[in-house]
Amino acid sequence: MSLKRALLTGSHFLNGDVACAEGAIAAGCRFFAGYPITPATEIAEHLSQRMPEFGGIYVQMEDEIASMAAIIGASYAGLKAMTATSGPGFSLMQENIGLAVMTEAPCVVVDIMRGGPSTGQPTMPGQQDVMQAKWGSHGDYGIIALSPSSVQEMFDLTIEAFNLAETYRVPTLLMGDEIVGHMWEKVVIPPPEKIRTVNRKKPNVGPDKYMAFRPDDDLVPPMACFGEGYHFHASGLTHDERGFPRTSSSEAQTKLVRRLCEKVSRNADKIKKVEEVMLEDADVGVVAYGIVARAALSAVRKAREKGIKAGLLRPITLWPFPEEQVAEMAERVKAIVVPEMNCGQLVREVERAAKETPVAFLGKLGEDPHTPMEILEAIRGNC
Amino acid sequence: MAENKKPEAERKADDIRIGVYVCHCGLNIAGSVDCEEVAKYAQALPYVVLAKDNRYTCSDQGQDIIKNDIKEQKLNRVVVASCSPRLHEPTFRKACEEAGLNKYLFEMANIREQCSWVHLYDRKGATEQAKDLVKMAVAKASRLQPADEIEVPITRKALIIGAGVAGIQAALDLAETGYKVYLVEKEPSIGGMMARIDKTFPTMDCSICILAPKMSDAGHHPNIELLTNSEVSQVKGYIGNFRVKVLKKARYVKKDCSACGECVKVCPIIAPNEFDVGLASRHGIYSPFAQAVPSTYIIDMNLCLNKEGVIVCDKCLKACERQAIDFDMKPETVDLEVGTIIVATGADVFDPSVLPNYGYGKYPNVITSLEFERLINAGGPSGGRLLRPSDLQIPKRVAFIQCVGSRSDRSGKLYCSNVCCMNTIKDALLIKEHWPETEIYVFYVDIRAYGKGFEDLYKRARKEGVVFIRGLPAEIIEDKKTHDLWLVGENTLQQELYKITAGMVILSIGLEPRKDAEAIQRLLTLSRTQDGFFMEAHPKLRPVDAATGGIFFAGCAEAPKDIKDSVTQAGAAAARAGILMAKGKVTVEAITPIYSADKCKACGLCVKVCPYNAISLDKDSKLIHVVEAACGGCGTCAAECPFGALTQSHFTDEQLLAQVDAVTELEPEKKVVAFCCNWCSYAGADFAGVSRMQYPSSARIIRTMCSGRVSPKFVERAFARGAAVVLVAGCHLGDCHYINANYQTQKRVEKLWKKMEQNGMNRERLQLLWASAAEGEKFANKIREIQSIIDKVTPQEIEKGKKVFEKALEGG
Amino acid sequence: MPERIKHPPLDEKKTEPLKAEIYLITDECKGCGYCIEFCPKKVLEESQDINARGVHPPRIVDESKCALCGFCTAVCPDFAIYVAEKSSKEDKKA
Amino acid sequence: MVEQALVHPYAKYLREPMMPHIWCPGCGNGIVLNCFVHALDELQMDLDKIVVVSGIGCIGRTAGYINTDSFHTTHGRALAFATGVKLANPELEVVVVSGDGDLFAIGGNHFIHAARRNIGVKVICANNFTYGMTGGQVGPTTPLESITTTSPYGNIEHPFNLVHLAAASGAVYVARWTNLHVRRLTQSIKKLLQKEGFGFIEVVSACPEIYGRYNKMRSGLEIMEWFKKASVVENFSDPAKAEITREKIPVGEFVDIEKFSFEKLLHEKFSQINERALSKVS
Repeated sequence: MSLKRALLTGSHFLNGDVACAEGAIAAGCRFFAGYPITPATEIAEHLSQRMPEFGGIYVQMEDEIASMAAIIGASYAGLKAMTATSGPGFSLMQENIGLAVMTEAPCVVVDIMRGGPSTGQPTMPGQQDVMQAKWGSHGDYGIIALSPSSVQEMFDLTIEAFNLAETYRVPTLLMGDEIVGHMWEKVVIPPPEKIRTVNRKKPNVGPDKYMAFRPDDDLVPPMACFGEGYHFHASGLTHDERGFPRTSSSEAQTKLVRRLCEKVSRNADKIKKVEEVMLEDADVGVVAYGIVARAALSAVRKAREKGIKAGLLRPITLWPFPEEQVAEMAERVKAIVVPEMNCGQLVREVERAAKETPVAFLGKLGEDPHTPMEILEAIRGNC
Repeated sequence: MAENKKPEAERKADDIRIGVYVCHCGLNIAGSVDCEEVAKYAQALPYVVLAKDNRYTCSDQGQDIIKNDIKEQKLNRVVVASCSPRLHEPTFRKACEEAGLNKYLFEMANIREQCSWVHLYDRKGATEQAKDLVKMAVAKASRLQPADEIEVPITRKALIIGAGVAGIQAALDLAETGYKVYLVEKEPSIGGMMARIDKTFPTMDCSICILAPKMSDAGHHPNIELLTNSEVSQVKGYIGNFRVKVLKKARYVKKDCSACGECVKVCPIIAPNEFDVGLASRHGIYSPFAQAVPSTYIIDMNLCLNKEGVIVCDKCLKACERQAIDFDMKPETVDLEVGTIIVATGADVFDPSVLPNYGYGKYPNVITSLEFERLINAGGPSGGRLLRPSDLQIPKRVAFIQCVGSRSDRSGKLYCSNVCCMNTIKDALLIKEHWPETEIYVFYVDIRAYGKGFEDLYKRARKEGVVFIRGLPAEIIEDKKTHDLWLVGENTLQQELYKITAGMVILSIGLEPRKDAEAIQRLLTLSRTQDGFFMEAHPKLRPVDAATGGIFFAGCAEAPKDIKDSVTQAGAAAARAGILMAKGKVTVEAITPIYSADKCKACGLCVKVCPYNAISLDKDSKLIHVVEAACGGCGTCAAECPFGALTQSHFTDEQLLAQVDAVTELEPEKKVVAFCCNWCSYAGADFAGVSRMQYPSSARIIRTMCSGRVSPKFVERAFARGAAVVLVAGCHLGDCHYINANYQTQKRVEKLWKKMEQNGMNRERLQLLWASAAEGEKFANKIREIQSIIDKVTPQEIEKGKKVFEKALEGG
Repeated sequence: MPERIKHPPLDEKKTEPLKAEIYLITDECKGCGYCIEFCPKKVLEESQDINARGVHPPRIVDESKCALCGFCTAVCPDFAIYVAEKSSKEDKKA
Repeated sequence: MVEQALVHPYAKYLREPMMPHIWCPGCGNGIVLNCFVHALDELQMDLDKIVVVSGIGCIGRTAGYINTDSFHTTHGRALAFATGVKLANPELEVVVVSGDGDLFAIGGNHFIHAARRNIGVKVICANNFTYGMTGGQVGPTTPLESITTTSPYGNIEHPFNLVHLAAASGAVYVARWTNLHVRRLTQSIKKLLQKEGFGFIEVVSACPEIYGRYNKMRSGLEIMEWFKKASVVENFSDPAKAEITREKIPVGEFVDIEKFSFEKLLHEKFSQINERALSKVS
């Protein structure tokens, strides 16, 4: 199975879901488990065709709960694993996202967001799962979520998601939306040597010394896999560094849960990515992500044409939230505009970071995302 | 067939000419019955034109007399008063036929088994009873009708019970002739006693060496189906058409067993091996001996640690490569249909531990001749070395004691066991052969070396220096320290006491009937002699036939005999069975129903009670149809029919009522009218006679084929005519020779009891008895018990009975 | 059949059954009693002493009766008992 | 008679620091664990290649006790997780040891689909008729009229017949034994581990402290007595007729067939696709 046949180097005209799938392949994902759901189905369909070409596993499970469980299993068996879904399935996955967090299983979950709640609007875009991404599973934990706003990014960020997951042993979420998922655009797939892929840390001690959950300084424990002779145990129960259940020790609970959060927060600077456009002299800062960011960008340009000093801050990493960048921007701008395809989710994080700086929320639900004009209006109204 | 019976009145005296023959049977009958007087008495009975008594009516002269009389005296009915019809009815019927008289015009009075032998010390009573029995026979004879027999096919398959050398030989002979044979053996392997014996006399062949080839032939013969570890649990049907159930006990090892023995190595259970009489050990899973057939191993579930379906120990399971072990194996019942049965169940050996004076079981160095066979056998526990159990040394002096368990009332076995003398001589020579220095003493009563080559062997033994002393030791005393033995007794030739020491004493034990002989007897409704071995149909003329048709004997089941005789008899039994099956059909007695359509109300009761479904009701014609071939001949339909539309040929209402009337003509208040079924209770009564069990002479037995034939009106008639007691006797429920006909008997008797009670009669006067052919004692006791009832019955009660049942006097 | 069986078989010496050594890890025992109840040779019984878990562990009545079937080892839910052949005693330990 | 410092012959299969296990006196789970390691011992399998997966519940702790790679999943998901493991690395012998509630209530859907796919995962289910760890609630196998903390008036839900369910769902090996049948269970587990595809063994298991307490069988011995009285070995009889009742517990092997496993078919597909691709290239 040479990567050559796996990696389709060159320029392609693809839709976002397919680009995501190809990104996964490029990142070295060799296991996909999923369940059909609009608007993420194309990812599964494409991988069901592509994976077997180079010995990758595609399996359609009985539901999203099983899909999530299966990729954790595959991950522990040593493969890079991914699943893809949309809101309703994402809800079902929360249980085992928690398990992935607790057992520190590297894996990628793609959520192509649609209109909720419940079954909602399967074929319509949305950004309503952003908070669920952070808080969806019970208990405290750190997690990583990326937000692509183009088909090319669907490719690039999927690779990035795998690299982060493998680096930090954290389930990493790719929070696309229906438009990015279904939109067709040019995608450039680089040659292999141009693609950076990361693999999980392996233990540097023998089975006798190995402790499955003893972290290095980066708070990430090296990961042995099933069948390598380490005879280790992993559990959804609170456990000690050996992985053995410690169900009634507050010491173990504190130590473990703290680490699970700090593993992400302490490495946030290495994880976080934002795109900043014309912010240096901006009076009005727009914070937008996903497909909305593209309308926002043209709104900012139009504003400049009209002499309004506007700028854009696009969090590529939704979680951990790029707090410092927003705060630093807030000190310079007079006002912040936050357009989202929901009733106000990420705006809360922006407000927290913005301190006194006024934040205007521009929410939208249903078929179309914001038009540049709408956002421009908002910019005008806040300068 | 329609009944052409004429009312009494219409019969002209000269129509019916009866000849009566009273047999002395040497002194067997004449000893306690005044035969001349009985003959005189018979002479006076109606239709009797001549009555004679002679010593042996069954002898050829006896039969010739009958034949001549039939021709010259124009006899058209014959009555013989002698032994049981189960023994000689066929003989006399044949004689009649040869003289041109239809055999159904012959009748028998059983004045031996049921009279002379059971009243040995009551000549008067016996004689009176004999007269009655003759009168009854005559009464029936005067109403007999000629009949033709129909033929039924014979299943061309044989069942052989017991797979010792006799059973194996019989099986091979029949199989070679081309018949399918089922060979049933209750032990895990075939081979029987002979497999355990070291050498055979007089030829000194290695026993197993000559038997083993036969065993494996039997095991591989395409016509022989081995059923080992199995027992016959049920036999129904009749000659040519037996339906047999065989219980195959679970072996817990499947046929896949390659007899590699790996399982034995790991089995933690160790127990004495029965085959070696406990001289050697075996494991919980084992093969009884090297040459066993089938070689498939077996698990002794009594010893195995795995009980109640819980496998605690799986060592053998794991050791068995072929995975042949199956602890879930269940016993199964195999259904067979056979035409003939050969009983080759063999004999047990006498257990000398009941003789305290010989100390068997107490003194280690006192062993039995069977144990000796294992000891001297090269394949045995001591590798053929004559080791004495106490110190495993070879004794310098050995003593044999003869007739242990034989020819002695003390041990209860009066007969000679036939093989022990020669066996001891053989054993003595074997010892001399291996250890010439050994001194050998044989204590005997008589030395019986009657067979071919026997005397030479005896002489050789004497020449070799074996010392024969006449007179058995009175006692054996053990030297506590050396475990040597002192034999004390009287030399009856020199008339001097002896006290001889020996290192080892071998008790030459006799043979006795199998413990389960009675079970076999009941299953097959056989007879046994007083000593408990199975009784042949005729000791001289039919030595391998059983009284029950289609059943034959081979080997020690019939009497103790050596290997040669067993094999000979096996061949004979096979030949006899073969003859039957070669014919392919057998005539069934003309004892099927007689139907008079005019009386039939098509109520269908007969259809319900027929055990053979031989009767069907045709709704349209309102008539019934009888399939005679299917009819078993129990006659319960005749007993059931409320309208007298059915009766049984040769056991017609008229004939049976005539017998009742005959009994009750004189002093009925002193008699018991007993109805006995041919197969069990009548045979039981015969067995009581054979065993010389003494009981009162009040019984007057009327034989029916089945107790189910006993119609309530017979009983009522007896009471109506003043009988003191009526006895209805049949096979045990479930053992009925006619499947289930005797359940009808029970129903009918219970009805009668109710009627009696309702009318204030003492129900004790009607007795119901279930007695098998083996239960002579039970029968005798019943008669004794009944006697006490008779003694109590008051004239008023007799009158009462007469009144209650007076209706029964009509008809007949 | 005559009661020869009163005397031991001649090959008694040769066919001596294997000797067993029964090992009780008493403090692991939770006192379910399975080993006692299901021992086909009734080699064990409940002891009077109380172990670390506060239950009565089994005690050996007669080790010589043990047939080495090993059911106690197999049925013990707590890995608190095992048997071995006497000979191989040493290497079973420690 | 040596008393202390003894090492049980199976100790090497268990995680010393995790012993003693949490199970109650007389709990059948210990016997299931015992039989499982007994089978491993007899098969002399490469422990490096064994992965034990369990769900939630008393028996779910097994994963933590066996000294191989092991994973203790969320409630009911053991089979879904195991499917991922087996597909990702078919070399591994993946065994799911879990309970009736975990496998057939919350995990019921995963069970039937795993069986349908014939994924090469081996399932050993300890069926104790109740939810022991949560204090004895009614479950998918609780017999009718049984008393539990949530069926105080007697259970009115018809229980699953697990062997029938497994057979109907397509398992290639299906057996049922009780805690009393340790020998046959051990042999059965050996067979299970050597089968290709999805196999299932139900172990009717004693829960004296919880199920027994509420149903007049207060000690393990009493429950074992019930197993002894009621068990009937009916190998390869119709699993549909193998319902468990108070009077009768049909045990034995019910299914033993050959069928290509999911992973095998998948890898066959791979080679087909490869050949096609190669032929295109040349």
